[in-house]
Amino acid sequence: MSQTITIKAFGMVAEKIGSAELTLENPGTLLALKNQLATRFPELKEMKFGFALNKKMLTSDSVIPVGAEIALLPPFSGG
Amino acid sequence: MSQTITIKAFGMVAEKIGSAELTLENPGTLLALKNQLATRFPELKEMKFGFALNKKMLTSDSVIPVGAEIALLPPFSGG
Amino acid sequence: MEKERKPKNIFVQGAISPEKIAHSIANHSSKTDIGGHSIFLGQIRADEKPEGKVIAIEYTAYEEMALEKAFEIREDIFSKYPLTCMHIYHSLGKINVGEICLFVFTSSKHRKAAMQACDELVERIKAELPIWGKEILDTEGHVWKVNS
Amino acid sequence: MEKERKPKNIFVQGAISPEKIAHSIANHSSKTDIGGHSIFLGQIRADEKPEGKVIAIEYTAYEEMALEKAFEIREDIFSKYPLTCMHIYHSLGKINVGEICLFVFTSSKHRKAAMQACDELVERIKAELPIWGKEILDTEGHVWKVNS
Repeated sequence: MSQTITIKAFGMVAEKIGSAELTLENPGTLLALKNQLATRFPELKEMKFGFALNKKMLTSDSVIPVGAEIALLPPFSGG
Repeated sequence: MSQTITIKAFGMVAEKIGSAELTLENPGTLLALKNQLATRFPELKEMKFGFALNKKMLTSDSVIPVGAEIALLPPFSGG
Repeated sequence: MEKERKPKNIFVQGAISPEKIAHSIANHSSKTDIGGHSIFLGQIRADEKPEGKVIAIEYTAYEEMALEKAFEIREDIFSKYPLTCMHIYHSLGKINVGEICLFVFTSSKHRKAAMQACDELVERIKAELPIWGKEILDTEGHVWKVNS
Repeated sequence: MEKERKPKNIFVQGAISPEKIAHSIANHSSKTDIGGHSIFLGQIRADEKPEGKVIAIEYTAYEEMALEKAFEIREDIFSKYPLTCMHIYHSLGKINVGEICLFVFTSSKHRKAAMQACDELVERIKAELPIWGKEILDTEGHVWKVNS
């Protein structure tokens, strides 16, 4: 079974990292993913954004299941 | 100078008295007018309605000026 | 100098068409300081009364007084909320069930002012304008509408 | 048995036309238990930013998540207010100043439910749907919209 996860970035975050979609090895937890992203994209450190796991907002650290879709969501500005 | 006043009736009141407009001798005050109307149209006694003098709602007894337009206004039901 | 506002006619003979509403919305596209529009529409309901079912409402008004009062309400609301535009249209005559008889339209930079002003306008129109609705029934009788 | 509701698409490519709004209103004339409609429209404002003047907003969304969330909000509002109908439309892509990018439409027997539900829907759409607006400036730059 594949251990990769899909990262989707939106709005200002997608603009900063220069890509809307990435495939990564599953780092196991949200905290590990955050660290990995911070190393790879230092410009994210100054940005405010949240995470969604399989389309649900995450409010605390979580285990990332196999094949998960993690979205990086800057503050919403619809309407 | 004419001492008549114009009475305008609307909605349910106009329906009851069978007329939308009347010309009367000025009875002098709102209270006198109320008594006169009650005598002439006994069916008005059971109805709830207010008065406007020259297009302003009256909340207490008032002197009726020469040539006034008095409106008999059942509860509003616009909208 | 602030523009002096004068009483405007709010009465429309017959029902208010969706096309009129679309036209009114489209007229605001050149006002690029507007961020939000709030609209309320009153529609004639087929209410069941003990005396029969409502098929239409026939509206009459003490028009001169209603226009003076509508102007007063307009001025109050304009002084209370930072609005860009405000429009009020009320039908006169016979309006069938399913048709629109009231169209209240407020616009402002930020949404809250438009929404609150629209809400307050509708309340005041119903409570303060000398307008009467005669509910026409399918039994050929009628009852006088009562606002709750 | 209550009708089961399914997620509906709320997204519209490009601006929302006044004709679409008129059409949506007209579609409700056969629902004769409706007494009031409340509508909110979001319009693109020509805001002045330090970096330039806004000439358009380009909207993108995490569409699958937005539709799931919109469905959840819809269900919440339907269970909270006695509504007959509820419609939400949000633009995607580039919308020019003066054009409509959000159309929220609620209908109920009595006006209060429609008005309160509309107000609450707009708040929740702005706060909870993963949608982003990129404000295009007349200086050829852009800034990311921030909801207040």
